[in-house]
Amino acid sequence: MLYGFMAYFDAPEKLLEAIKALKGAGYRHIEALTPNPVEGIEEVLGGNGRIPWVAFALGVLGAGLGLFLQVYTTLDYPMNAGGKPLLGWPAFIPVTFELTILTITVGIFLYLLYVNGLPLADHPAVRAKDYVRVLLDEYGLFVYASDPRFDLEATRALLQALGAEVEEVRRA
Amino acid sequence: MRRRNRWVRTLFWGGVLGIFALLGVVFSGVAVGAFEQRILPVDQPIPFSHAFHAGGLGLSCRYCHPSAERAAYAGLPPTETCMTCHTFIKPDSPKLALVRRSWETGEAIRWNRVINLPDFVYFHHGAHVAKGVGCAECHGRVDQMPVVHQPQAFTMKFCLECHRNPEAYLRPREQVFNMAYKPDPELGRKLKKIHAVRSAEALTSCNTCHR
Amino acid sequence: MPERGYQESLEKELFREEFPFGPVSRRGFLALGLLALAACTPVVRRQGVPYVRQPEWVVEGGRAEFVTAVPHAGLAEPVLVCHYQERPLFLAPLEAAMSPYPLAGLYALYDPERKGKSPDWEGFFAAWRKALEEGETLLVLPRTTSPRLEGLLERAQARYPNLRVARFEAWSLESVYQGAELLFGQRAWPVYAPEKAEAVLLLDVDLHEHPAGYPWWAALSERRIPPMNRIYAVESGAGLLGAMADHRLALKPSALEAFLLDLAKALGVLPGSPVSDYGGFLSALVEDLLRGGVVLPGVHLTPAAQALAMAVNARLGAPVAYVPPLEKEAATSEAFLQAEGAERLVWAAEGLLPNLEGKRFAAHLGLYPKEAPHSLPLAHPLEAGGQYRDALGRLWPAQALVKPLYGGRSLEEVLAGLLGEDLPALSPEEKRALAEGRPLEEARPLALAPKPGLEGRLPPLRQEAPLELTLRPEASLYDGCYRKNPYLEELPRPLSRLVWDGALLMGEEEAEAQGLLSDIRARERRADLRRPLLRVKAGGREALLPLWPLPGLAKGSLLAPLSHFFHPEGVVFPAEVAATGRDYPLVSTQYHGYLGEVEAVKVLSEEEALKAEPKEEKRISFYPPWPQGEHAWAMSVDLSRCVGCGLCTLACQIENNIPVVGKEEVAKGREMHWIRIDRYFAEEGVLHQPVMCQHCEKAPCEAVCPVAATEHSTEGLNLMVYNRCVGTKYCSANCPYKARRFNFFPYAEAFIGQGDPRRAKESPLALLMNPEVTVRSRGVMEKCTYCVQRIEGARAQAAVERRKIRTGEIKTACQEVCPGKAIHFGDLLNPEDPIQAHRKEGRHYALLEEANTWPRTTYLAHLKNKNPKLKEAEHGG
Amino acid sequence: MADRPHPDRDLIQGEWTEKTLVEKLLEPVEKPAPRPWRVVLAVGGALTLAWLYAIFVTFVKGLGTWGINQPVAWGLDVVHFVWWIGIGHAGTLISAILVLMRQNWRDSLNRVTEAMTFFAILAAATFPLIHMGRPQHFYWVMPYPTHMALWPQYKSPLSWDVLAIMTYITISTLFLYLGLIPDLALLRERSQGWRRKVYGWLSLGWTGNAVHWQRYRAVYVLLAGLATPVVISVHSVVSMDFAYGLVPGWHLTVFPPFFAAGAIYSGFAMALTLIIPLRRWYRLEGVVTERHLDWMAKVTLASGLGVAYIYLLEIFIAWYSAEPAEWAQQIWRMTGPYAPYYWAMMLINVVLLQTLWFPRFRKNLTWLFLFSILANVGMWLERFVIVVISLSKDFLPANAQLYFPTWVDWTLFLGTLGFFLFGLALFIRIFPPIAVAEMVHLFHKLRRH
Repeated sequence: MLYGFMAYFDAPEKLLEAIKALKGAGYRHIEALTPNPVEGIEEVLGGNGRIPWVAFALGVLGAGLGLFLQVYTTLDYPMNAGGKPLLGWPAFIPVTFELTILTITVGIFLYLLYVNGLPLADHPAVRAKDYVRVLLDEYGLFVYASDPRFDLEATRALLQALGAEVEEVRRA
Repeated sequence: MRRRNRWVRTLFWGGVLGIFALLGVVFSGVAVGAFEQRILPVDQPIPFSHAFHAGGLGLSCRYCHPSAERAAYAGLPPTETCMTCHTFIKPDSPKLALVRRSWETGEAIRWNRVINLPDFVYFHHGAHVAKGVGCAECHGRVDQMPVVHQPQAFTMKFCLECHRNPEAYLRPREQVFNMAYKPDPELGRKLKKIHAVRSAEALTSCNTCHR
Repeated sequence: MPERGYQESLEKELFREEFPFGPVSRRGFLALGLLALAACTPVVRRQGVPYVRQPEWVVEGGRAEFVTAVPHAGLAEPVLVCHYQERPLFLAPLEAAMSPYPLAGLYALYDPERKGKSPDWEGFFAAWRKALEEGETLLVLPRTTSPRLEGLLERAQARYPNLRVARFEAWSLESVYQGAELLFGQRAWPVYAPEKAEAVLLLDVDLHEHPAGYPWWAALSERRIPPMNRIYAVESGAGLLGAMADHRLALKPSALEAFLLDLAKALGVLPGSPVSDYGGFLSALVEDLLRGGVVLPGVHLTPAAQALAMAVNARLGAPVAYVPPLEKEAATSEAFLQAEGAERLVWAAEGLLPNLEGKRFAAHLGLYPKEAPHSLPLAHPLEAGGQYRDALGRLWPAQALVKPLYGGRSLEEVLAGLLGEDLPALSPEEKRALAEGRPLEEARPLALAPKPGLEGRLPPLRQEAPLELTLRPEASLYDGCYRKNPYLEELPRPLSRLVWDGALLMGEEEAEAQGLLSDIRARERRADLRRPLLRVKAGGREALLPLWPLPGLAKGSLLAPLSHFFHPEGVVFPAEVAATGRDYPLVSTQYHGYLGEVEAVKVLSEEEALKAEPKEEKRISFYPPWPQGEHAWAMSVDLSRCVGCGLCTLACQIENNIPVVGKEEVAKGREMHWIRIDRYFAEEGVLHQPVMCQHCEKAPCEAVCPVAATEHSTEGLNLMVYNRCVGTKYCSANCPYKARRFNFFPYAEAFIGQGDPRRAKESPLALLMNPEVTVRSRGVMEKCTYCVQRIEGARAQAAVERRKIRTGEIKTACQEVCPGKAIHFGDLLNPEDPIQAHRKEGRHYALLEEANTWPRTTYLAHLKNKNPKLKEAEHGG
Repeated sequence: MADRPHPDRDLIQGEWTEKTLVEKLLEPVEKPAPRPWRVVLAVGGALTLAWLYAIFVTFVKGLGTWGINQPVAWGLDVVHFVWWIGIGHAGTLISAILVLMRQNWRDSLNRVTEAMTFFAILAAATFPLIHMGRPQHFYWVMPYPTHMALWPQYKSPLSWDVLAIMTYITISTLFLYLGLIPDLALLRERSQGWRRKVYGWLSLGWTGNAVHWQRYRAVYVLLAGLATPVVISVHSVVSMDFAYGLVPGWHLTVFPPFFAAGAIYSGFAMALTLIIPLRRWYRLEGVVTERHLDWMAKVTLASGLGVAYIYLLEIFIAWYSAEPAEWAQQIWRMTGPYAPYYWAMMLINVVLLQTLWFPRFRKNLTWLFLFSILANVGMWLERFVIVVISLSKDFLPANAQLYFPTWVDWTLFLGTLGFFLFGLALFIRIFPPIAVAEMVHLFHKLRRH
């Protein structure tokens, strides 16, 4: 059974062109696979997943957590330590800061996995014989067979026209 | 392929959530004292029933634990105390054999302690009685216990409950040994002044119980 | 008293340890960790063992106090014994002062090492009687001051004509009696009242060397605050009393007696005029003495010197009374030679055992068992009654406060046993005396007048020699009889601050001359503990002693502790010293003895003290004050009344279950004493300063504890919660006074288990532990708590009695025993409390005020009352 | 820009294609290991065992087995704690700060330095735990509800430490891991059998999806941005353990920057110590060029100068403050029994440091390697001076007491060193010591023009 086409481009620019073209041609189920981030991919494929805002929210949460922790624990069993005031706020800065960072770090990492739909056990593109190339130096574009516009000849032609080296990926 | 992906994700995220859930459970468990040990009835060499003596006969606690009012230790009754009655009452009950033997041989009776505070905790019965804290507050309805057990774990938290707001637990001094008495906070507030109970800060400072 | 073995009482919850599991053992450690992780409160099953018949005297709660007299070197020390559930736990002086020995003796009471093979008394008596039939048998007793014992002896000698009696004491009072005989023609014992004197001359005498030494300081210290007396000291040694003197003259033993002769001449007691004026010292001294002074001579001076001193006192009309000799027959060190010579011997004296080889009959009676054909246990003073005279000639009754733990008997019981009699119980008079805390009979002063023509009768004084050695009792081990007492072994010795060892003390000048000083100083610098081991020859005997150079000793004057070098023929000899090329590690608790810039100990003159304005302690803080509780506990230490004897350290140690850690640990700087006495050599002389936790209101230690194990109470106590401590040691690092102590090892368990922590629970020494104080285990910090257990005890008592805590009701352990009354604990919120006055004094100051820690323990400056006519430099104090 | 060669062109020297470059970079993982690696692993392993034994002894016998005493309650344990934490910093800095500064030369260094950070922190974190008197209660410093109703005391720098170090471990671990993911995917594709499975799991099924890349990049930069202040904060907090205290020689407001500078200094030194031999053994001269080392040497110099400056400042302040205790402390350091330590420190961190001004020394790898080791010795001495010498003599003359480390103290140190090397050795055997993806990316950047 056929998963789709894996198209290999030798330059990011070509990849972008191809994506634009396919989009223009009304393809939906396509996926770009690259060895490293490619500038300008959001414009064509979109979605950086609101990372900064999530991070900010986490930060607020963490800071709140830190402050609450210290204020609550101090007031829960008030004790005179060295004659310092009970809520000596300057002493609370380090912990608040650290907890903020800690929350963001852990949170954002999990969030990254979440929005990227990781972890994955398997992926059609990975089944491609030359898949490893897109992890090194080439820029891959995977067109799913499930795409309504998908057509063995037409699609292959289109991709090759865009300067790609095309490979059929099917279940072994 | 889909199934495997779903399975992997479930496993992964399940694991992540599981960790947080576990922490949550453990902590809340600790918070509500789920892991604290209450002490179940302890069997004694002599089947002495507090329910009968204190509850039934209505003997005062002080009859057998005389120093509860004055000293740190409430005190255990010497064999003598038992014999004052039991020379005449049930003089030859088999259950009392051990008591009689102790009386004749002069060899002490070895009771099993029900309540053992950790060694770094200091409790003064006299002081608590003087301030109007009833026996029942800690020991529970001993007058209803055929075999004595410890109604709640004596954790630091338990002591603090009272030391943080004594009002709710004070009673008139004459009611201290009354097992049935229910303290009322209104009166408690007055009693706090009358009995000169110290402020919560003082009562919760470490040296109150630890030396 | 009802029979009760220690194991049983152990099972009552008397032994308080940090972990309910007992000392953490190798395996216990993991178990603990896991249990702790499971966050559950562990439960231990203990038993409750009530009495069968409760004795009427058993006080509810088990606390009681009894008066008794504990003998030290045969002389009574009247004490108040704190008793808890039949266990003596603490001693306090009944009167002004006591020596450390009875207090430390509590260790011996429980010490399992006293336990020999079970004593067969009847067998011993039979053997003894047999020996007495066979021939002359020598019984050597320690100093005996009990009329009842003397009575028994007479009866015994009447029954057994072969019974010869000798009395042995390494530190004898004989020459005092002889001195009196020389002057008055009658043996007598002088009883001084130094508090009455304007000027005092200390003639080579120290606290522990004279039976009345500690009471003397109690008396003298009364006048170390304005209006002050003036103390002169002429010493061949370096003693604590001498260190307190306003003017001090260091001389060799012979030169010292020559000085006394000059003094006598200057005062016209003897014809002729002084050879020297000692750089103005003598004339200044004479002038002051004439204003109403007294001379306090050491007991080891020659009879001639004693006579001279008494004559001088008579001339001065000094406050001295003479009473009959304390002992019927003076105990001497020569008795040791008789014992060695005797064919049949019963040795019942303290000190080292004479050679028992080839004796027909040899028996040893002592607190601790020894290698001997017959070795039988004597009872600990607290285990047996008796009668003893004190240094003032009064007779005190003693009562048994606990059943003999190891089957020991008192000397009286032994003699009664020999006679087959049994001793009478406490007589009504004795009972009354004990109840009222007064002596059985007062001293009977003798009316004595000096017989003229002393110069004619005067035997020769001590001869001069290049090196003169004095064998003196050690401040801690005395003549060696306390060697088995770890408390005393680890109690830092005066001035040298040495522990666990006796050393040959030598002036720095002399050490220089011997060419040893520079090397020693170099080793000090790199904290190398090894000191040269010297062979000391004196009077035909020799000993190997490590050298410890000490400032303030006269050139040519050597000091050796009697506990390490005993000589039956006396205590002062011309000596030779030879290097052995070997070294020996000496451990001291303080190496750096010079103050330099730091003004830790303030010293003022009397006038300055009177003039000085009470100055407000500088207190800077940005923070609002914390709410004040109903008390504000505080302590003041009067450095002018502190002689540096270390009784506070010892009392604190016993009251607060502070373990002894041993020489190696002290060498590493890990001693556990909560009160350490800092000793400084300054140009004003030697200065002492007890330093314990200062209970700072702005405590640097509290702020840095991550687990809130040390906090501040509303009443100003700096609390240390052992059971919360995780042992980061940050508090100790941050304490400017370094008053905190850390349990690097399971010290307490090791101490109680005599080396083996796992044996702690079975050891009878557990009974010595104060049940009111947690026994700290490994890995926790500890420090002075102001005896918080006493505060809380008093508070509870007050609550029970429906009253407030009375003024002065709470006394800390150190305060109770301090002979100079230098330590005062009180409540700053209580207007009647004497501490208020201390706070208002001009010489009041806080230690390290610049650290801005607001200590609650503060000091009163040390006072000197120099004679304006004397420049210290001229005679080198 | 095709006309002009890329300024960083020489960051990758020699003739490479992606293929050969990747082969080269994956050599440590895929080819049999060179002998030095085996030696390091063996030595490291052995020392690690010794370390475990020393810890066992400490737990069973007690802290008494160490040299600490009164007043020196903190000894080598704290010295080593600070030392290791300091070393950790270079990794985070190289990877994080240089990312923010878009420095291309970081790409060939960040992986191994991050790994170094990871193991350094692990080593460091053990000391606070075992230096407790009752380590079985270590969790009491954590805020959790308990039947004692007690909480940590948040005015204590130690309780700040706990969270600072936890955060630091977490962020540097995640940072390291995040960077690894693409390489893990690559390794997954290049390996067979169980290896493939393991790498597959570790790579979390990374496919190189372009959109994922975008988010990945965003998070990576974000973490870099967070890691930078954390690095500074961690060592500031550590420095506050001392600055918060009263002890003469500790009570200085300048400590946070002082410690931060020291950390960077020692960190870069340690990085050099590791990279110079690695480069030789794995023939990585092509990708870890003289220029890289030169950069690191310069950073070392810069941070080192900061440290040196504060040494002199300390002396000045002690004199200027006219606080007798502070001044006495300085004198004690310079002339006391520990003076050799002090002067050795001065010699290395002040005098020898200056050699790095001169290219002749800086570019001489033998000297650079030697100096990098010396610098770490110097920083060890600095911590010894601060912790031990300050404590050994404070306000009261009577308190003074010397401190002598025992074999346990030393074994604990050598042990952590061993563990550190052991861990690193294993790491570079399992994961590429140089970030492959980033290098290839850089390679493209440089060659495309």
